[in-house]
Amino acid sequence: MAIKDLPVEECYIPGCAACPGCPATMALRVVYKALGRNTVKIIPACCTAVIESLHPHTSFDIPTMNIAFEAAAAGASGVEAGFRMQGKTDITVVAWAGDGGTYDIGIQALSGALERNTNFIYICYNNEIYSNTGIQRSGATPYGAWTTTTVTGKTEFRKEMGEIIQAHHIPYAAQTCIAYPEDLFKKLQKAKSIHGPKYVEIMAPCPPGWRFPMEKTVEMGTMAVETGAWALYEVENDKVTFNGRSKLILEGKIERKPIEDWIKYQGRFRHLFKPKKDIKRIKAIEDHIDQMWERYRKCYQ
Amino acid sequence: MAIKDLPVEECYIPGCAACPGCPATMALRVVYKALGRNTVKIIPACCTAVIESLHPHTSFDIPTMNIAFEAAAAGASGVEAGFRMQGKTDITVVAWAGDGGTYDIGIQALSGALERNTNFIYICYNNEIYSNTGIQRSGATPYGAWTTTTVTGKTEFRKEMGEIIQAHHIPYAAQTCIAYPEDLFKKLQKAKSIHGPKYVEIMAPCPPGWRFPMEKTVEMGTMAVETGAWALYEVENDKVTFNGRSKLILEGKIERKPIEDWIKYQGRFRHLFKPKKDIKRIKAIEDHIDQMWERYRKCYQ
Amino acid sequence: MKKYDVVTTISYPKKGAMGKTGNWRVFRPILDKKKCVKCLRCWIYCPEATIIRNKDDSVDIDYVYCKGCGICANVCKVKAITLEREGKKK
Amino acid sequence: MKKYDVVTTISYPKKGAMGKTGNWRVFRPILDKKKCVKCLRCWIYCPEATIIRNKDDSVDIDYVYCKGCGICANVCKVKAITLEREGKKK
Amino acid sequence: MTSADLVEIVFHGRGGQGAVTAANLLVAAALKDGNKGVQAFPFFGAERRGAPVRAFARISHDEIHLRSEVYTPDIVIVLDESIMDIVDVLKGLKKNGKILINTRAKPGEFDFSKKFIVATVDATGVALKHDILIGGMPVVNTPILGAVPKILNRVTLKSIQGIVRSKWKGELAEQNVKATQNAYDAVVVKS
Amino acid sequence: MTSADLVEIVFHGRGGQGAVTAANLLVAAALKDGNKGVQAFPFFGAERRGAPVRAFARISHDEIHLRSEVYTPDIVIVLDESIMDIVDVLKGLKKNGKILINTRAKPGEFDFSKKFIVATVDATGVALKHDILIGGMPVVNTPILGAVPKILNRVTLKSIQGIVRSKWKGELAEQNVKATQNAYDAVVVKS
Amino acid sequence: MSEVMIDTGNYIAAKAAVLCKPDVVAAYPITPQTTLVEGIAKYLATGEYKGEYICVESEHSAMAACIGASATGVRTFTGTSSHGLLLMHEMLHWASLARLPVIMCNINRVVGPGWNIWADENDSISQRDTGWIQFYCSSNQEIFDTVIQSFKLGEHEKISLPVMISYNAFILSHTSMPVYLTDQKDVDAFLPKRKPKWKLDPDNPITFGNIILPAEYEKVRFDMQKSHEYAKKLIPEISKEWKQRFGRYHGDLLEFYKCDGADYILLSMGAIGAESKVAVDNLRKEGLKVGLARVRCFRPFPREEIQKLSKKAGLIVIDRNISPGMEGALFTEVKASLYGYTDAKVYGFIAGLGGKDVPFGDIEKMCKKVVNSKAKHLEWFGLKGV
Amino acid sequence: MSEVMIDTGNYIAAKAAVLCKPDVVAAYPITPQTTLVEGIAKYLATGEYKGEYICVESEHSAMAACIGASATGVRTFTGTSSHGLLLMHEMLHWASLARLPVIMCNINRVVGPGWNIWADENDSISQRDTGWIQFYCSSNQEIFDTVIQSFKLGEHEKISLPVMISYNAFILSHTSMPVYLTDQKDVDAFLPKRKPKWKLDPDNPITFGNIILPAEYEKVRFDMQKSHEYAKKLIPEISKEWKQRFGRYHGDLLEFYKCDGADYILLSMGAIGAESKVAVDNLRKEGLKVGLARVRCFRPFPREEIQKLSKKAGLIVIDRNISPGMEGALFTEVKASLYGYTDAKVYGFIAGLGGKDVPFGDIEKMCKKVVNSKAKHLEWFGLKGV
Ligand SMILES: Cc1ncc(C[n+]2csc(CCOP(=O)(O)OP(=O)(O)O)c2C)c(N)n1
Ligand SMILES: Cc1ncc(C[n+]2csc(CCOP(=O)(O)OP(=O)(O)O)c2C)c(N)n1
Ligand code: SF4
Ligand code: SF4
Ligand code: SF4
Ligand code: SF4
Ligand code: SF4
Ligand code: SF4
Ligand SMILES: [Mg+2]
Ligand SMILES: [Mg+2]
Repeated sequence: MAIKDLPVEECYIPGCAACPGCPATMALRVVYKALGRNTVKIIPACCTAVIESLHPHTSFDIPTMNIAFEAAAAGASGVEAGFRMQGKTDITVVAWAGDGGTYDIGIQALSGALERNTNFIYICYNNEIYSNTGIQRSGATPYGAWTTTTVTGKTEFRKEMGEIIQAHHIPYAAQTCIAYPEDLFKKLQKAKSIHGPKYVEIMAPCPPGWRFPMEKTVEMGTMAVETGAWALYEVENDKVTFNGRSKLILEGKIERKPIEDWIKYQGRFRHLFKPKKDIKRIKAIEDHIDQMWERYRKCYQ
Repeated sequence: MAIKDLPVEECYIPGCAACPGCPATMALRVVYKALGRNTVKIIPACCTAVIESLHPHTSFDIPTMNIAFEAAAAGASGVEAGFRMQGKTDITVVAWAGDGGTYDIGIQALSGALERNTNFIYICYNNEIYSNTGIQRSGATPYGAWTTTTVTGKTEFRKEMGEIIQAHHIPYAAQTCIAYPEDLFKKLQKAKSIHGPKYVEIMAPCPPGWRFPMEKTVEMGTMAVETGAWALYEVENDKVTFNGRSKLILEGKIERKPIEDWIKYQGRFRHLFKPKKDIKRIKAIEDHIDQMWERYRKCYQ
Repeated sequence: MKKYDVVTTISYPKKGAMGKTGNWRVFRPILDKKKCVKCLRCWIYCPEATIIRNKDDSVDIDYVYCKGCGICANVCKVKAITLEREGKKK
Repeated sequence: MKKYDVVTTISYPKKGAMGKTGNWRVFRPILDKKKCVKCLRCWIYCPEATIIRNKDDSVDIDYVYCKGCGICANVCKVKAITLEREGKKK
Repeated sequence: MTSADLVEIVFHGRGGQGAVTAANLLVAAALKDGNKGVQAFPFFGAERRGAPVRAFARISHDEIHLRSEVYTPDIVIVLDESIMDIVDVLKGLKKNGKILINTRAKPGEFDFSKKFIVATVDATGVALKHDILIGGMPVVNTPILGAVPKILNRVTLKSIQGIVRSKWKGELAEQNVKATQNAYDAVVVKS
Repeated sequence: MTSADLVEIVFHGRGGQGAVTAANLLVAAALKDGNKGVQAFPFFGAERRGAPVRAFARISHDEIHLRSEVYTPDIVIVLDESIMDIVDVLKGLKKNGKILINTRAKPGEFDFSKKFIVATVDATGVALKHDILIGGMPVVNTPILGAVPKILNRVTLKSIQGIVRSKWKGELAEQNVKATQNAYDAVVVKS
Repeated sequence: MSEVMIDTGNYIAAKAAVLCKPDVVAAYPITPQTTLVEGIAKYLATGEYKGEYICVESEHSAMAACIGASATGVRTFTGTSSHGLLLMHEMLHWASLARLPVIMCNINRVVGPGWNIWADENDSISQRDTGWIQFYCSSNQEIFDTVIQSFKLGEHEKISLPVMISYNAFILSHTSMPVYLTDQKDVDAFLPKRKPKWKLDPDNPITFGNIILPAEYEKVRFDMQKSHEYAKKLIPEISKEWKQRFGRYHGDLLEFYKCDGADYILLSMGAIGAESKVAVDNLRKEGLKVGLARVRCFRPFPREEIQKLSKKAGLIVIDRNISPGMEGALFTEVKASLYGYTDAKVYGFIAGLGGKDVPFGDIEKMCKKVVNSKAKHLEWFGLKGV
Repeated sequence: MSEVMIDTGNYIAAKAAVLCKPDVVAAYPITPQTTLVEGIAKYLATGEYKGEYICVESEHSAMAACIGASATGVRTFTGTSSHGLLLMHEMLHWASLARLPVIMCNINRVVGPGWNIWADENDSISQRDTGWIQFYCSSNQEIFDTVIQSFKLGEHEKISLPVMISYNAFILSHTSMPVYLTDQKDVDAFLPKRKPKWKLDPDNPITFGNIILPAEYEKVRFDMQKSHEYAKKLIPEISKEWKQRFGRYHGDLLEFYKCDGADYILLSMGAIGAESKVAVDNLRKEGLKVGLARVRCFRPFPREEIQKLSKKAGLIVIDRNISPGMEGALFTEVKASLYGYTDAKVYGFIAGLGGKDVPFGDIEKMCKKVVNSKAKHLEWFGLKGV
């Protein structure tokens, strides 16, 4: 699949409230292309609740319901049941949430919806922070990163949401990244074609949140994958397949790039380089990624 | 370690409100023996909140705080911090919750506490139902089991909490069972000796909930392990070790017993045997356990 | 035990917090000391802590609180404990 | 589009729901059609959907809403898009 | 002070014996018998197997507005005589009140038979005879209901049996029906 | 109708230009200069890079009880002149009100200079000159404050510079201080 | 005549709900609501209930799922109690501001800690500011009738608001009483199909609930208030229609009992409201002119009806709740309603907190205290040992 | 003289909290509270705050963690707003019934949907039945002083209750104003070490919060009420002590402004309470005898103080909240307090819902409507297009 093959039709309408260079709208465009108009979206509090723009207008051209921060997946269970009871089983029900709404405050509703087999797609766009509220730590924030609530760098490692999701043994789960629109598109199309709960997580580098220039969103995504900080893979009924670069890394066909290559371009890691390079913490990050790949190799190869 | 080696001292006081044959009190006695008096316990709504008996009396001889159903782990984070700020770092902080309070309504607080590295032991006694409210389905209820909310048998498989916990990469996690008090004792002692978040889950067959005679609690636990429906293992810093019978099963040294041997003694599965044997559903249960062991073998051997 | 001077739900440890739960018993476990091999299985599995472990690892039953679940009888491998229907009068 | 008769927060799709966001622009992407190889990278990556994909896969820029993030210029491998500081008057 | 025709009943039993079911069946029968106002309710708490439990019933010709507990019953029904050692079953029983006990003893053997009208029936024996068992234990709550019409003319045995038939099916129902008849025939009332 | 000595100011800029910081620094300086009552606050909404933003300041000799928005400013400060094409910066400006604009143009070039007192200063140029840049972009919010004392005698350049020094450290502070001085010297006021 | 069913309040509520054919029920168990949910589960197993029953993992999610389902235009129902209701708090606001007519039974139970499963109305009274319509029932028949009526009310085009039907823990939820049922076809005839005011619909891609500016939000609140005001008219209409169709009637916003010529009128709710009838009977027999106005509907608050009452008699208010730092909520709102309108005497009692039984004898004593001019402005009745 | 700090309400609150040396802070971010939490995080990074800051995963857990920490006997603090507060609802009840003096700032923000981050007091007013003491501040100085005072109040042995300090979104939370600080040593001297009424302690193995029977639970409620009543005495004492020590004073339960000889007294809260002073100044200049009694403390409700006021003047109440189906909560409770006590005229206005600005001119108009006898009993002020 090439970029050219992606549909022209847009359900995202220009002129919204997103920051320039926003990864969320970048992803949303592709998501809408993959899912089509017969889709209903539930979104909890997150940047997207601002992005959609002010009442009485909206920048989204598919029906969208905002719901409380912790309630996206539960709301989706209700929406799905509501449509099903009306015989409208062709509508794709999507919950679209940030990492905060997924890893932290929304994990319970999500875990519940997966367990009770709700037929929906849960999409997490992961910018590794609470960006809507002005950059606080989330469960997805990586070790060492500055946020307004981790002023000297986060002291814990991020949750491995991918593994947590896999432990739920749902029919389809995938990790992708805004820098790979074809990958994103394919994964969502596949998710759409499968019955039951699906989970897709999109790595979404956020310029103001990570402190990089707004034109670099795509590069930051590419580097996340190339350094191995983020892996592209999909899981169908417990069968794991790595994709693209990540597959090559898994198979040892290419080396993953050093993590420094990525984090040094992000203001949120500045304190690891200035005034003095914090070798210990950088190594801790590197080691942690190594361990992750070791696990991947052990179970998924 | 033999039974004789377990301490005589009791922090559980006879004359409480538990049903005769209760697995929770059976486990609690051993837990208290393992942790000793310098322990503080937080319990959410669950049978234990009844077991402890009526105000102004209590059947527990260690300080115990009841907290809302979904809040055990969060409460524990607070308790731990409170003691630490007073320099009382020798107190073991324990959250003790049922499977409902762990798999379902409490999973968010739990996941959060694990991510933020709270130094505590979270113990889940898993009787596979909401027993305190009169036997409703929980995320831990196995496929096919009757409860008052799954009148014809549950249609979903239970959450694999053990795997979800492992995905959190905490320093120590373990599964044990009331039928193996030495195993339980050892695991809790080990948990106590490790800093950071620890998780221990105890299989706890419940006579009224599972509909078996009250003298059979221990046998039901043994059979859970021998049929492989439940595995005894521990995970230290991502290293998994299987214990006892489960180790032998993992290593293929013994066959796990057919699941029928266990479920046919439980009234909650009666509809799978009467009026006609429901071979399909029994096989589904059997297959599911097979898959689980396959996964275990793949990653943990 | 210090009593706190505050009107909220503070409770203090007490034996028989729910009363003499031995009253709930329908079956009564009877121990035959002669058969007992002091394996302590009944002691560790009793959900009520009503099997008393003596210094010499012999056991006794606390009938005031024993709820009569029968687990002790069931786990005893030498059948040193048997169950008897409770009589009209204790 | 049907309008619902209810006083709650119902909103309807609109181009420029936040106004003419082209006004936010500090830098202006300038497309050199001659250099363009129609790879459509700028189109798919533009976070604003303000790269217009024409029938022939050539592209145009919708300056009314383009926020000037510069991503299109950055992802164009043939440098067919360049950024210019916005002038005093548009 | 409430409606003069109101009858208030307290059931005593053990967790697992079905005192609440007994109260429910009784008032359902009473309704059939033209008592327009009926109520049945448990004492509100966690019921544990073997532990003493209580249930309540009210029967009246008019709609019952009462929502409070029964403090001064007209009738006490004891499903398990051993409960009498640990619970004061006579508490609040009205002067000239009646007490029906599942026992092999005769009314006169109870010293309170001087103060109250005592009725006795061996409901356990009846249950065993009709093979009404759950988990090997005799079920006494339906049999004992059969004795009630003898001390309370507001409910007929027929209605009780009708309710039993609507609650259970086939063989089981008939066994229970027979048991009620048996208990009805066997009850000894002494005033 | 409020206290006569109250001065109300509106700042216009773009997200990322630091209009709120400017308002905060200004009132901190005003406080130093003996204005006991001061206030600074943003227009309350999500600030996006490049999008028009507003901030407000109030300066008074007495405690300020006002909590409402500024509707009729005495002074308007425009950090980015291009904003004037899309926002009506003169909205509510009092008769004889003042407007300070970051521009290379002279006051007379603005047609509203007939109605209002217009002051202009090339704060962007000043910033570039003193190398006050963030991410390659000139920072204009501190420089332009240097021009304020010329149109508002309630705040002194000295206090503004003092506040700048307490907010930043070392080299950066000095560059900023110099920039304020520069702007102060360069501003052109026409009434 | 219609069929009589004798069962507990919870099973009756389940029966009523199922007759209304909700498309989606999402609920989470909590004592003493469990048997209500179990009732629905049973009807599902027997096929009598044909909708979807979503077993959620918390009450917060139960309400979220109901909101999601309701937003697709279908009929929804749920039930909870006490801590479950408290955990829903955020979503209660959500449902009402979204104007979604979720219908919910709440079994009034004490709020912990300590744990206490008995009757007390603090749980639902604490929700008085969430925008929900609130009924309090005093018999199983009223539960049955009110559940069905509530669907008509909440889904009415001029209302479009969620409705909470509260009844006391155990005293009603677990007490069997005879109830006259309404046939399915009669319920169908009484209850129009829901016509949603808005819905999620790919053919009409609206966005619900995005950012709304102050002036517009204010209108949302005002419209909500207008609907509450309208409900005060509609509730009596629905009660009347119900009475005409089925012959049963429990009052409108208030239920009056022996109020004619009363010197004092008792205002009470829930189970105490029923028990009060016994007290009134007894007091009347003793020659004391006391009547009862049982408060069926607490939201919208029956201001005008209470004003009317106060023209005739003094008022005695019993609250099974307390707003700490103030007083009983009914007492407060009654007085607020009357202020500047009458100078009728109004006395308040707090009774039955924590599930303490409030038998008719106690109610009589309260009334007598008032009648004999021995009552204080506000009193905690029967409090011992403090 | 003490140091002046010029900063936003949130940073001022953080500063005050840190001066009180809470051992544990557990909080979750929400606009517009975030800068408060960030303030604490910064003080933690600089070492000025030496306690533990628990980054929880939700507000429900934030309050649960504060409860857990407080139960070990230490001092705790948190902050939230709007939906965060609503999500805490269950745990708010928990903290108060457990008698744990958790101190919390709440930044009053509109409740959604739709999303709206501006000022409106429905969030905290909806918590009026949870047992918390509630303050409403109208300046950054008052925030600073009230946070410190609240620790003394909540932890007082006769109180032992949690305290909520509310202030308006943005209007205070994000507005910089000069504030006189109190030195650390002075705060230390003012604020005694917490002496917990009960605590988790291996040497004293109590169980907290198990099942409690009705009669005992009723006592728990009564004692709570007694403490609220006592707080009405203690709050003025603490204010007085504060004034004596530091010379600053914002009123007791109410703050009076130009009430002498007033024909009408305005009752308002929060930011409107400050803006009202400007309105009163202006009205007085015009010769209208209007004063202001700003409600600082809503729980316990200042019943007696308002009764006293009503003897002198008619009352004009402005509510930035509404209890749908009733009216503004302040209006209700004022009238309830006065019922049977006076026949003073009382008028209500609802204004500023959804964060709509309420400038002094509007307040003047409301007052003039009353003075000129053109006011209705209750009016939504300035509502357009409905
Ligand atoms: C109960 C509740 N708590 C807190 C908030 C405030 N809040 C809104 S969005 C948000 C952060 C969202 O983070 P994430 O889910 O990662 O989405 P992002 O903003 O990064 O897009 C927070 C904390 C809220 N709306 N509701
Ligand atoms: C918010 C809330 N919802 C529901 C309940 C009711 N409730 C109390 S305990 C319980 C079930 C507990 O199940 P589990 O955690 O498995 O413990 P068990 O009863 O089996 O011991 C439920 C549903 C509650 N107390 N709080
Ligand atoms: S903060 Fe990040 S995710 Fe949010 S709108 Fe801006 S760029 Fe997008
Ligand atoms: S229901 Fe089960 S877990 Fe609960 S007290 Fe009884 S035996 Fe124990
Ligand atoms: S019967 Fe049960 S309770 Fe009694 S001693 Fe044996 S095991 Fe313990
Ligand atoms: S289990 Fe049997 S042998 Fe072992 S100690 Fe008990 S009674 Fe003795
Ligand atoms: S500058 Fe940014 S918004 Fe404008 S067209 Fe290019 S990518 Fe799109
Ligand atoms: S990225 Fe460059 S080459 Fe590709 S379509 Fe855009 S302008 Fe043309
Ligand atoms: Mg995020
Ligand atoms: Mg359980």
